[in-house]
Amino acid sequence: MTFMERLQSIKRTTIYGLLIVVLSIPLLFPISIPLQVSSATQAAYDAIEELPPGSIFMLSTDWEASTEAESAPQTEAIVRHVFRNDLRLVIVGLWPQGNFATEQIVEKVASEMNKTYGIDWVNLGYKPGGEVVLASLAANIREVYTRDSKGTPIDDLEICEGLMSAKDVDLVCSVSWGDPGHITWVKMVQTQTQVPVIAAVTAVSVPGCAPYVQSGQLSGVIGGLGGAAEYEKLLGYAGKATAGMGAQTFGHIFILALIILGNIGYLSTRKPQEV
Amino acid sequence: MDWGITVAALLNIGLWSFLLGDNLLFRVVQSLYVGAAVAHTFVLAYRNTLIPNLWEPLLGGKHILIIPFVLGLMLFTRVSRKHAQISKIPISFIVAVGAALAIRGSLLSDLTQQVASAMVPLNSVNNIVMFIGIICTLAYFTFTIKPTPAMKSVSTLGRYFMMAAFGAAFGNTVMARMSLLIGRLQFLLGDWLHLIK
Amino acid sequence: MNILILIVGLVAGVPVLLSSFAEIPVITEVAQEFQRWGIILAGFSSFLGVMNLTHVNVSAVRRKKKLASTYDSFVLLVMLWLLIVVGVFFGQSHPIYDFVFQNALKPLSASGFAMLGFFIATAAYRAFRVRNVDAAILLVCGCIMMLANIPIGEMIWGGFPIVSEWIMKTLNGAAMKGIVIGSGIGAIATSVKVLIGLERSHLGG
Amino acid sequence: MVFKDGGRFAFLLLIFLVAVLLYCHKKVKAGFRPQIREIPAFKGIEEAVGRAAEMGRPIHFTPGSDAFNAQTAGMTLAGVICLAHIASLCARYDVRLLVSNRRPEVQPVTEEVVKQAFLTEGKSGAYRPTDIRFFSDDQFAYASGVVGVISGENTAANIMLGGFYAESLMFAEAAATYGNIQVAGTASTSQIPFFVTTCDYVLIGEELYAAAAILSDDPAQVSSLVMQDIVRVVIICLVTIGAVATSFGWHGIKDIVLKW
Repeated sequence: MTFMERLQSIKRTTIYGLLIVVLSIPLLFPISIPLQVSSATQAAYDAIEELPPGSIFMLSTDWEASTEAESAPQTEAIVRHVFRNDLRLVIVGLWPQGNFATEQIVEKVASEMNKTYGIDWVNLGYKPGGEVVLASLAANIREVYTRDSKGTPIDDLEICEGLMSAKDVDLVCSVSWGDPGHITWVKMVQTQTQVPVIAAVTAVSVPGCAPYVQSGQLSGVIGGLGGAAEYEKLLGYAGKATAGMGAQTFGHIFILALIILGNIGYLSTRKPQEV
Repeated sequence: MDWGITVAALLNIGLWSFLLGDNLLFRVVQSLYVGAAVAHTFVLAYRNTLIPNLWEPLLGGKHILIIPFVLGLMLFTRVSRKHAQISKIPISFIVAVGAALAIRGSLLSDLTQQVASAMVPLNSVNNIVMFIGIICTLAYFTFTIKPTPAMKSVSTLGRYFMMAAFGAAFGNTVMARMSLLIGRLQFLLGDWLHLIK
Repeated sequence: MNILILIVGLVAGVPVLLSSFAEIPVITEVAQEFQRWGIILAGFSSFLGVMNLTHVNVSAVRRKKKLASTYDSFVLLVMLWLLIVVGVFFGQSHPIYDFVFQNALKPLSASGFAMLGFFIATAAYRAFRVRNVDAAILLVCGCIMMLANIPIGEMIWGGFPIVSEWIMKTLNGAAMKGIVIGSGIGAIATSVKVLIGLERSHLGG
Repeated sequence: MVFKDGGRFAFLLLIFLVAVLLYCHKKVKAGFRPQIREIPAFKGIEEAVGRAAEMGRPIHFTPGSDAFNAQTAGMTLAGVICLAHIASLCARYDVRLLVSNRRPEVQPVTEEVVKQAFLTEGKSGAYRPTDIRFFSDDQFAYASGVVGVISGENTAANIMLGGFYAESLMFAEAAATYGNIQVAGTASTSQIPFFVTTCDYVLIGEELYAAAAILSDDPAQVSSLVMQDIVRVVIICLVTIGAVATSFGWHGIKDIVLKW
């Protein structure tokens, strides 16, 4: 078998083995992929950056386990930014699994950055009902939430002082996988109270956000794993998203290389009469 | 050490060992998986369907449920050589409901919605290309009309449109599949072996 | 017998079909009830499934043809019946059931899904060769999409995201619409034949 | 009768379809035979059975992931109808046929189809109930079960006709590893690309339903193909007129289709 013929018939097991190696390297030794920060991600970052310390930042956990690969790194990056700028973090949610997972992420980041529950952050838990919940939340938060997710009355929590309705919130971010999610926040809260809303969505939902960004109803969008990686770059650290994007890029280049090699082999051994 | 993670990681490796070819480890893991999954399917059917939707309402006085109960029992006649014919009755029921649902889905979502959305205004190059693509693809599937040369080139164009669509869909899926694989590698290297900081 | 089977089919199918177009309370209710019965019958079938799997593997253990297949059939049977007994009598929150669900079923599902990452690589390698016009179109569109999805792609050529969006929206959108409309016609034709008894091969002719 | 939005149009379309079908049926019964376009995948099924017979190895078939209690039941139905034909071929040429199922309610249907086919061919002794297997509702348990059958039973061909999801690529690549001839057919638009790139013969979308018609051996089935073509021409005209109308800002036709 000539070299060119061999290029056409690389063994499956070789490809599998190489793929594991190619994907593992950027995971084990995070490489920062030259990323271009998109204007939508930059806008979301700026919206948080411009808030004075002590502002109330509401994070809505509107996702489920199946989009964890995208939603979790987004959440972590946003939470790090919020804590770095000494904002008050209030967590609510329209879906159950995302809220549970978010609490675990925030606990980890909070202990790293010395933030205290009840003073710097609080989880009010998830409420089923989508639009209805947000409509009453826009009018009176204490009608929807009387206790946090651990059962403590919110009147006993220092962080909730002065938090009566959505108007007291300075910025909302919906980490969303669909409906109810970021669009529900725009319709029920942003249009009713003028509180700015940013969204962190899965890559599939990015095109759907365009009309809301154009109309100014969404002040910024973090899209998919790529958006999370861009956000990590803005914050100056390399987390799961950066590592994941590195592996993603390596994986794609590997497959493209395989295709090119296969075609070089094919074209150079093709008999002339076949043309 | 969390035993759950180790078990999950070992099962993961066992399943992936198929990539090296059929082997005993893969067969054992696959058998475990199928056994557990079939049991889970059955337990869900028993606890979440048969008990609350059949047994409890039946005892509660909803006597009409006798019919699906009997139909269900009829399925078991297939075990007997003599009465196997009877099991065709519930099968006919299952298939007929399926056929009716298929007509509903195809008519209301596939046909009317798609036909309406295919009526694009022919006011831009994109829309004209799209319109041509839809018509050519539809024409490609013709079965019984004698092909004229013009028809042949229309259906060839339709095939090219489909190939472009398939290539694009394939390329677009690579990212999603890679994400899943990366997620599993992060689990193996990070959560299990603690090699990722 | 055959007439009875046809009648059962019509009685089951027609209300479900009618309820798709019109809102007549009685018909809608009957249709919903029939759909619930369909789910109940699926529940009974899952018991048939358990019997089938047990039968297949008991006979494999008995035959002892290959040592390997004896092992895995035995493993399967133990797992199957252990979990059924625990699940039916003690519920899904029993520690054994929960352990298997959390540490075997859930992660194996993720691992199985992730194997597609390997297979998509070999499939791309095998299939994307410029053998003819069809394959070339496939290859070009596939590669454009892949490049558009990674940051490097945009650095090589800023047009990738724009071209990929155009391919996805216009070319892919058009072809998929054509395919869906065609499949719709086919599905209706097949289903109508089944309902009115022109197609009987699913009942054995 | 209170029609839902768009219900009138859909209902009329269905009536039209059924009327055309019955008319064509009458014509075909009276001796009308159109020329049917050759679809390579039809031959592919026979080739697959033939090769399995030569090699003395079994064939694997699966009707896919869709249940009967869903709107996608049509694909499963088509798959099962094709299975009837494949089972007859297998019985005739003494080829062992292995069937794998994901949905519990499809299991008894496939059992019945294969059993009847073997019976009709006078080979009821060769029918083995243990060859029709159920691998649970879990997507990847079913997938790993299928992969286990293909690798463990040393199949010569792998035929997949029905509705599929992500597992399609796993089946196709695993069977390719073991050198199987592969025939696939589905109308799930998300999976056709994977079948087209990895299988020897593919029935795309509507061709799956056409295969169900042609393979079921009944000359009357031809009528359904003629009907499909007539409806296709009508739809092409409708779309063209609608597109021209919307270009001039008139949305009447679109509204009739969607809302009447």
